[in-house]
Amino acid sequence: MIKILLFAHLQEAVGKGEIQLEIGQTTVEQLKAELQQKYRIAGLEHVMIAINEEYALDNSIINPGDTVAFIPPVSGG
Amino acid sequence: MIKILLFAHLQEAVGKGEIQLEIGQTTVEQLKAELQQKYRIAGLEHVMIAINEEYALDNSIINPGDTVAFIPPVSGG
Amino acid sequence: MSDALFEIVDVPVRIEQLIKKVERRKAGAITTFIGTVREWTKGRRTIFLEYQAYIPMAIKMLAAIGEEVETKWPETRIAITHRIGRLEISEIAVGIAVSSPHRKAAYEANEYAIERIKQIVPIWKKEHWDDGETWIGDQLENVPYSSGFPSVEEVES
Amino acid sequence: MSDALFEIVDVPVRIEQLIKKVERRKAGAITTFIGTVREWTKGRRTIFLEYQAYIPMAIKMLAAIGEEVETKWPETRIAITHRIGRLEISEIAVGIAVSSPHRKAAYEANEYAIERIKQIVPIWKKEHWDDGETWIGDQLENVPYSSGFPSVEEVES
Repeated sequence: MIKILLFAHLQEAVGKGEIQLEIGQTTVEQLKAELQQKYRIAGLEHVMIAINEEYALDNSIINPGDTVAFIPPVSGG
Repeated sequence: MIKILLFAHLQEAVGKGEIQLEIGQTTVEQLKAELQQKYRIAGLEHVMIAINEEYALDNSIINPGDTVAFIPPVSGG
Repeated sequence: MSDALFEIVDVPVRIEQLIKKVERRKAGAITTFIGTVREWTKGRRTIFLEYQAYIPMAIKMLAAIGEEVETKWPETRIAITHRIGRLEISEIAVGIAVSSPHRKAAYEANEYAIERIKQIVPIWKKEHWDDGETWIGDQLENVPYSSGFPSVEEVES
Repeated sequence: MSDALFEIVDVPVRIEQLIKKVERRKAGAITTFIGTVREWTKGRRTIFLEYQAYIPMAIKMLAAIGEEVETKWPETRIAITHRIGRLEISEIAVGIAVSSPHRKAAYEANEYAIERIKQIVPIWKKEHWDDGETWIGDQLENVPYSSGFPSVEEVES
């Protein structure tokens, strides 16, 4: 199982800030594709992924137990 | 009569912050020379002059009634 | 606000408290940057803002910016507090304080920090206008990204 | 401290009070510069400082810098307070606050103001070291003047 965190417009689009997914080892790219299909979220290509609070690349490996955050373009400051 | 204001090391060199001089119309250059001689102050070439709170040039005219400030290199901030 | 140098808070940012965190006897200059909620943006009126953060990661990223700063400008010390939740016009969203023996580094490091915050810290702003609301994406004024976001290479550089 | 934008005071400089003077609903950025008394300068230890000013002219010159700033960066507002008298280590000698709709101008205008203060405002600093004391002349770090002082042409430019 992996824990997925959603923020800003993604959180509103999906209707919640946290999702539990029952999947095995995967990659950032695969996970993005899965979520894009499942929740019909547009514009995920501009969304960064953090695995366990560290920015990740498209081919980074996600293991069961990881926390994966979907990080839309930030606008703090 | 003109009023002369002295600051920082000039004030300490002369021993007071204010001098009244009984002279008629003069120029910045002449006044500097006069004070240099009278009080034996060194380094007046690095000192700016303000007439009535405005920076002046060497050939600026000083009239009786003016307040003339001797302004050593500043070090505020 | 606590004593921590890098904080996400949901209470007003106190600038004098922030300054205290970076004061040192060897510092001769302290710069602060205060980002406030502006009423007008490109002709559109903001009623209030709402900030959301991925808090633990945001704090880590603020600390990472602190490390970058203290590497680039060795004698500086920096503290950053970002507020989240609802903010009214003129309230402080972010405060950055940098102390340094000399002023040049204090200005440069401070400006660098706010640019980096806008690049890598997971915080989002929702604008509430009088005619609608929206989450704001990339709002960098000076750094153009073709994707609207820095690449990981840039983030990790 | 009063409500005046440009002040010479003989009491502690309060930064939050200074910031209040430049806050505006259209400002999104406020920068402050705080010049504090540094303990060590080039290996020499300062015990305390003493500042003297030609007060009426110093206030006029601060206001002149304010006009320069608001001409060069049209949407900014600036406030400056300089303290005189005896100051201990870490106390604030000068505070500068600049507000602006955008941050770039707030940084630039602020840095410009401190440079100008060091050029044209009739204020003098006496260093009291553990082994002596002296009035400090030109201490500009970045702007070399052959005479140790800006010419009137530069002052009036």
